[in-house]
Amino acid sequence: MTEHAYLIPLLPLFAFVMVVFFLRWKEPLAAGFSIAMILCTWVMSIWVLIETLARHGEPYEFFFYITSFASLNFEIGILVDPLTAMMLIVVTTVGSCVQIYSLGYMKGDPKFSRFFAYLSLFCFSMLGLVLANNFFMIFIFWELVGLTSYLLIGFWSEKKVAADAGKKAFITTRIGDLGFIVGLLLVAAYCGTFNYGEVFDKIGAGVMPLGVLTMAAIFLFCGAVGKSAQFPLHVWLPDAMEGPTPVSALIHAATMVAAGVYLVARFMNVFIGSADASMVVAVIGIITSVLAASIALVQNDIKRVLAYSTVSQLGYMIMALGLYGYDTAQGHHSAGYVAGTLHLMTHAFFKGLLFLGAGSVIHAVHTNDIQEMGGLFRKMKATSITFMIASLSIAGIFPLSGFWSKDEIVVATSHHPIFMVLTLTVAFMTAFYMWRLCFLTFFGEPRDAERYEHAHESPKSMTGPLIVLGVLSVVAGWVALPWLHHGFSSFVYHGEVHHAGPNYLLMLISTVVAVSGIVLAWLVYHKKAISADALAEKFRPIHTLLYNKYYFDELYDLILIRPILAFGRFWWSFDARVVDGMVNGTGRATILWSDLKEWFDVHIVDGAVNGCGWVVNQAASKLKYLQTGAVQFYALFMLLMIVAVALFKFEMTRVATTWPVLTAIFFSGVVLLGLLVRQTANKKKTADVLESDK
Amino acid sequence: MQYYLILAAILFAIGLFGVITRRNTIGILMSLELMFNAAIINFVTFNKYSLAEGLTGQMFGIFIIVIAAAEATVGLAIVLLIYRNWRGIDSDNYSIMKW
Amino acid sequence: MGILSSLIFIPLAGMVIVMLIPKENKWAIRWTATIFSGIPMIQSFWLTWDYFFNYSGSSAMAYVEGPFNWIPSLNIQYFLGVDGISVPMLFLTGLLSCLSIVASFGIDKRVKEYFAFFLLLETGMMGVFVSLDFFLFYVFWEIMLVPMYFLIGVWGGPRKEYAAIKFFLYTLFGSIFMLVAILVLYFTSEPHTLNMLTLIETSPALSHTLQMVCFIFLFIAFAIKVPVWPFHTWLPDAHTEAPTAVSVILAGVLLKMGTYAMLRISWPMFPDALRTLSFWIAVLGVIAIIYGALVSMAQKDLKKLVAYSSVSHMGYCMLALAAFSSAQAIAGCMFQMISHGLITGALFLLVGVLYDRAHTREIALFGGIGSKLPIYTGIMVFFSMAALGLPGMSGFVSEFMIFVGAFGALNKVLVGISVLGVVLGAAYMLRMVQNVFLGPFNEEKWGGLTDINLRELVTVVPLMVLTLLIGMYPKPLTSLMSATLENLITLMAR
Amino acid sequence: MDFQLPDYNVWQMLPEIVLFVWALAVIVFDLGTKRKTGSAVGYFAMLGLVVSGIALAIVGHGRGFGNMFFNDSLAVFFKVIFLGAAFMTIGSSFGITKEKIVNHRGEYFGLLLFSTVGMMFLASASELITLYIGLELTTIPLFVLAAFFKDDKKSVEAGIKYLVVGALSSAFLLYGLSFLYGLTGTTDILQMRFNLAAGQLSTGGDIGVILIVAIIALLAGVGFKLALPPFHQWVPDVYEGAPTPITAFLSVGSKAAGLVAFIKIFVLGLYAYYEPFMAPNDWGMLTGALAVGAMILGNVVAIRQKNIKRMLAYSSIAHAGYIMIGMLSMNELGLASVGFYMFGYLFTNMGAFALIAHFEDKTGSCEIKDYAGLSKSSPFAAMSLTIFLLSLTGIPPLVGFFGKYYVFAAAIKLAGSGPGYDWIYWIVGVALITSVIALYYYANVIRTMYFIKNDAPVKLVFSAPALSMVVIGLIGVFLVGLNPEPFIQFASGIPFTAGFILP
Repeated sequence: MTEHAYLIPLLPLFAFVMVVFFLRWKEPLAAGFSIAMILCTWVMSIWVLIETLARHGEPYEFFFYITSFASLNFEIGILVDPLTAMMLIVVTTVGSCVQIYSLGYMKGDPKFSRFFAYLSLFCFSMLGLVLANNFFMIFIFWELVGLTSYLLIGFWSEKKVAADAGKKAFITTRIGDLGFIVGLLLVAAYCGTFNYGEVFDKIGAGVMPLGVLTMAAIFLFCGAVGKSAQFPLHVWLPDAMEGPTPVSALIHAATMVAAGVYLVARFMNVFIGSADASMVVAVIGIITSVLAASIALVQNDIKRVLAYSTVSQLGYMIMALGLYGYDTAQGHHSAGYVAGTLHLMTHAFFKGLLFLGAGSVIHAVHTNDIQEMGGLFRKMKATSITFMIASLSIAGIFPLSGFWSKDEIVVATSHHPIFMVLTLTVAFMTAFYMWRLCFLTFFGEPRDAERYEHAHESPKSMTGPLIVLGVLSVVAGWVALPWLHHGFSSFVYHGEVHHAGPNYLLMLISTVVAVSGIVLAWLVYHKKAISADALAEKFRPIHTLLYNKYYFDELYDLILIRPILAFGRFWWSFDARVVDGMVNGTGRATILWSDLKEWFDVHIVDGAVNGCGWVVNQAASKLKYLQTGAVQFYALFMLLMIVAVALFKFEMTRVATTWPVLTAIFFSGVVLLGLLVRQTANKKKTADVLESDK
Repeated sequence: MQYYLILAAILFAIGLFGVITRRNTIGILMSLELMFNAAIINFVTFNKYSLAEGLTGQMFGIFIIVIAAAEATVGLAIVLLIYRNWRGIDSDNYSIMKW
Repeated sequence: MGILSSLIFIPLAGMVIVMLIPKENKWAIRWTATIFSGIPMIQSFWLTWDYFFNYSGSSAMAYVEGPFNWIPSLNIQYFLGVDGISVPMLFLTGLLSCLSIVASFGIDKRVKEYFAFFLLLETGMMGVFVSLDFFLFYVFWEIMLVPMYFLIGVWGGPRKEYAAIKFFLYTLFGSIFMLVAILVLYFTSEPHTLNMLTLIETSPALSHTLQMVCFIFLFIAFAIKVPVWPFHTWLPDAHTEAPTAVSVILAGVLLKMGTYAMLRISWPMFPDALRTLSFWIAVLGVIAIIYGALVSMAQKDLKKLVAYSSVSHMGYCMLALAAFSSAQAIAGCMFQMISHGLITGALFLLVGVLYDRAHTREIALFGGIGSKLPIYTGIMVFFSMAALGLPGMSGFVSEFMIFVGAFGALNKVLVGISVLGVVLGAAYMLRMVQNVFLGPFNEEKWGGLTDINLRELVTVVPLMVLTLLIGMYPKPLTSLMSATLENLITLMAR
Repeated sequence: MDFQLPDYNVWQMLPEIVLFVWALAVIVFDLGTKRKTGSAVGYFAMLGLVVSGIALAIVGHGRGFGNMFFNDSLAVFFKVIFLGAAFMTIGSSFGITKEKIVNHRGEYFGLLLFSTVGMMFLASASELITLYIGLELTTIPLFVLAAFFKDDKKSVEAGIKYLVVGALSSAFLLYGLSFLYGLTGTTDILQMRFNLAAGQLSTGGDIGVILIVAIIALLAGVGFKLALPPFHQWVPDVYEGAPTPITAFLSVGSKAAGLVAFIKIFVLGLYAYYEPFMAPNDWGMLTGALAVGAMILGNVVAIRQKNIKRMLAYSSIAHAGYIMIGMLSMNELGLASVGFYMFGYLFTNMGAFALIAHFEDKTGSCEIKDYAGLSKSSPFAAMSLTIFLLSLTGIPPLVGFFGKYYVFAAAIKLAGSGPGYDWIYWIVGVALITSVIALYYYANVIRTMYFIKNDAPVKLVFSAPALSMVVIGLIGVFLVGLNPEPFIQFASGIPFTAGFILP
């Protein structure tokens, strides 16, 4: 089957094409076909996983070139290794669940078929990204997932916010992609190839100087920062929640945003070459994690809380991978790689579940605001239970999947105390805000009776996927049980297999932290032992800061978007006025010159004619003003010019050095004549008046 | 020889001055004749005093006289037209067309 | 008559025939024009096919006609031939001309003159791409200006006269520089010749100063056509005011003539000067990329936005041309030329479709028409994505090749800056898409809009297909050009 | 005094004699038919030109009256131009003779033929007297023709202005010629050149100031004919005032005559550049400066003209500048390019004027703004005028472009031939840039015809002669443009004309 892994992305593409061109008008058929295709890929993914396991993780690669240069050809191909196999499972599983879920969620939407088409397109892109065997191809699919994300966020494009969010997501991630491209170009320029294997070999052989390697790694990481919504490009993800909830679950929780993590994991060879770059990665990761978690504490929109939670968890993974890179570069063993990838998987399941659950809730109460919910447990059993399982899992409660992966992350920070402290803090906050969410949504008295009245459990097509994911949220982590020495860490690993023994102390600490978070939430929001309002009042500035998400959007608007737009407008006016102005100016100058001739004729010619009269008048003493016709001016002009030419000529032939002087004298003479003439013209007018008086 | 040449030059200059300053069109035509005459004097002088052989210069002079006469005739005819059109032959009449 | 001559003269014959048809018979005129641009289109397809299978292996000129003496006393010859860089251009010209003529069926004013001028224009364009004699090249280069002037001036928008004369003057200004260079080259070659192939062989032997002078002169001539910043100001005016089909040709083919001419003539002819100046050319390219994108962002008029995006896109071509030592960059330039032709051509067609219905192009006046015109919107979004360099479409392949090539060959910081264009491109394109197609819909204002019709669809679908084909599998095109490009690179490396 | 009878070879003068007699016959014919001839006299005159052309073909090359009369390639080429110009002038005059000159057709056509005869003599002259007489015979009928509308103030004014300035310039010319004669002691142009080269001068070998004075005076005289600034002032006024066909004739025939005079005196007589004796008196750079002045002034001032004749007047000043560039380049291309340029200019300008004359006949207007909407009412006329104007601009493949190309080629060849000629590049640069400016005003007319709406545009109905003149012009523009080779061959005989030996 592995040889036919290229079919995995192509089937959803096929679904997309079929739906767009043929099945669009038959909604059930469109959805059915799309789901059938994704289920096929799911089956195939499992098959591929089994085969990969059977090969003991031996990578399988197949590619061909799509250009014909002498060197540095672009290639298209697939690479199946354990990381890919794992990602395939994640993507197809969540993808299948979400598509089935959407059957119910999107029912009645006028763009129902199109939604499935887009979902299929997304699956194609994401699977292509995962299967890519080279930098060029991963970039292609990287951009394509960006596109589908854009399309899906702005799916309800009639809503301006949705359209805006889509644009914001696309552009923000593209800013990250800038770095990705540059990194890619650096790699290609030094290695002369795009193929992963060849590039990693060459880097291993040291073709890139350390500085360049660091740069390349950081640039490549920029791509991950954009796509995985890491600080400082995290701003788009919460806005992206304007898209339909299944989209949020699939793209903005489970798969696409995880692509950044996948990218770092995939390019780990680049990062281990440079400790500095890895450290940057780790620092960005932890900053993001703390930042997002703290914002999530106070948000009221159920999806936004989950979004910030996603950002925070992604930060975790990134940090783990960064630390792995750092430690490895320093020659230490580290659990970071395994931790990051494992958390990537488990997070996909439970966060997907959380989003779908949230979608179910929203579907029921038609609001996103948790302050208007409450007591829904009674009406929505299945949703509530699965949601709480997921919440437990994300909080890291034994023995749910989240516990194992989070534990691995904490282990990975063991050489870095600061990181460990912050990690645990985040774990605490995570437990707190997740359970704040649970308590506010499902327990207590309904705060909005009307909404509560209309609430109802979602249809089977929605709860089914919830249950599947619920199960996975519980068991997915078990592949990494520390007592299973040939579990996850001996399948997905980087470099050499390294098994860390179970660290019971850390497990204990993290469990305590998680439980205390839950307890605090219980105290505040269920038991009401501590008033949330009073707390908010007490830490008003911090609360405001957090509530407004550290004012990142405002800041970017102020320092980036406005200046760029203004800059654009400035250059536009520059273009219209200066650049074009110069062109038109030249034209206008020519015309002006033409007008000057007219002026010359009016003032000088007429004047000169009169001026002649004046000259003669002086010479022949007190004759009447003589007025000659224009034709005589022509003669005069000729004469003057002949004189000028003669001067020019004489001087050219004789005293080559003084002719400019003489020319100057001549021309000043002409000017003087002109001046005289103007005077005379006035005199002439008075004379005419006198004459007519007589 | 110089004297002849200088005479011619003076004639030429007078003619030129006349062309430029005369108000009367007939005067202009007469001044033009003066300039032609200056040229004729030059030719004849050169024929006599320079390397020239034969009578080419003299012949040239005669031709010029004929042509100048023709020119003057045409000129006077046009002056008549001017008179008909403007009831006057001042040169400042006819400047309808300019710039 | 060989195939290349027939490419030139069939449209010309079409023009004559169109002029003989009585002007009341509009349909006959339209279909005659279609047929006479359709034949060259099919010929150009066949030519591409045949070249690919039979000639693409070598860099030698194929289908050579001549050299026949045209004006022997000045050594001017009628000499035609094509190689890997002209064949794709012919393909593009044939295709876009025919599509534009089909797209012009809506023209109802002075139909006869319109199509006559259009066919003359096609003659000129074909001629430019097949000429191997410098003088002949110049003749075709100039011939094109006249119909273009009329097409903009008679059938254009509100400021058509200004745009038309500006275009005419500007390009004529450029071509006089070419004329000087032609003459200088003619008299410095021994024996005197205007044969480009010979000149390419001999001219690197010229003195450095002379090379620089000729190079700069030719560069000005070609740069105005491209247009390279800061010679670009004719472009937004001309593109905006021209009727739809003419904008298509302007963007799709005319701009390419500049870059084509650089690649065909001045680049291989003066490698010495090229080396000296390549950095500055790259700087101009980068400025154009960023500047064009920024200015696009400030546009309120849909067509002007597309026009300025052309400035930005052609900037990539210049960047690629500056990186003359890299096969990827030069191929990227060719790809960019083709894909810009397809994409921007299509965008202009689509803007025209909208304008025909709404009679305005003001971005701010639209909004949410996506739900009213779903097919149109789909296609427009498709091409917007293509224009902002979305993978899987030709624009991406070309930009990526350019980046890869230029990054290896040029100053890395400079190329790094140029990558910014990718984001800016996304920004203005998405802004446009959002403001026009997404958001709330104004039913009472735009309720009467109808979706794209079949004829209009026929004009854009081929472009879509090609955009995708090239984007997904560029290999046929690279192999078609590779031998020629390698030869070019060796020539430029002299 | 040895008076040697030269070997007459009257046969060589056959074309001129035929034409002269024919001119008389035209006048008599008109008188004899009591001036009720209609267009017949015009056709008769055209026939005369054709006959003269045939005679020219029969006669071929040769010489007569000793060395006074040459039928060399130069002469033959320009005679063809003169005949062609006269032919097209007459062809486009029918409208005018029908409308305005009802009673003096005979004189009108006769004078035109006389003027043509003068030009032809000029072309063949190889001696100062013949040259001068030819020049005057050319000009004097033109004075009359310019003032031919006796009751039209503009026309009369044009006549007197032309006359005064023309006579003045010929006075200068004469004055200059007299010095030349005095210096070299001969009127034979070739002898003169030989004397100059050999230093057989009245002043005893020293060229001195005299030559400079002579050159300047001569330049004034010939520059007038060529409308080269600063001797151009008469041009716009006369062009505007004169009957349109006469304007056309002035712009082509008279200019060509000026060119011939220039070639005879300066190129053949005062051979610059290659002869060491001319070194300090080289007129090249001076003429170059004048050419630059012509191109700049002509093209720039033309922009703002509202009258199309006046605009073309300034454009013809500019074209004089372009032609002078060819004249400056004294290589085998130079004179040939001048001839070729003039040949192309003949078709282009005569065609354009034929249309303008026709338009004027119908509307009585020469204002550019009245051409609005012409493309709708008379597409053929508009298209033809467009083609002529584009040819004047120099757009390939029309003949105007090849003319310019040829001229520039000659100049660049000279410029590249030695370090002393770098300034030629600048002149070519000016020429090129001004030719872009030129586009602007030509395009203005095109714009008016095509882009500007006019509710009641004039519908031009062509008469057969007017139409055929336009068609001849068009054919010339395209034929010579697309297949210039035979004409270039024809023109490239000019440099090999008698006495002009290439280095």
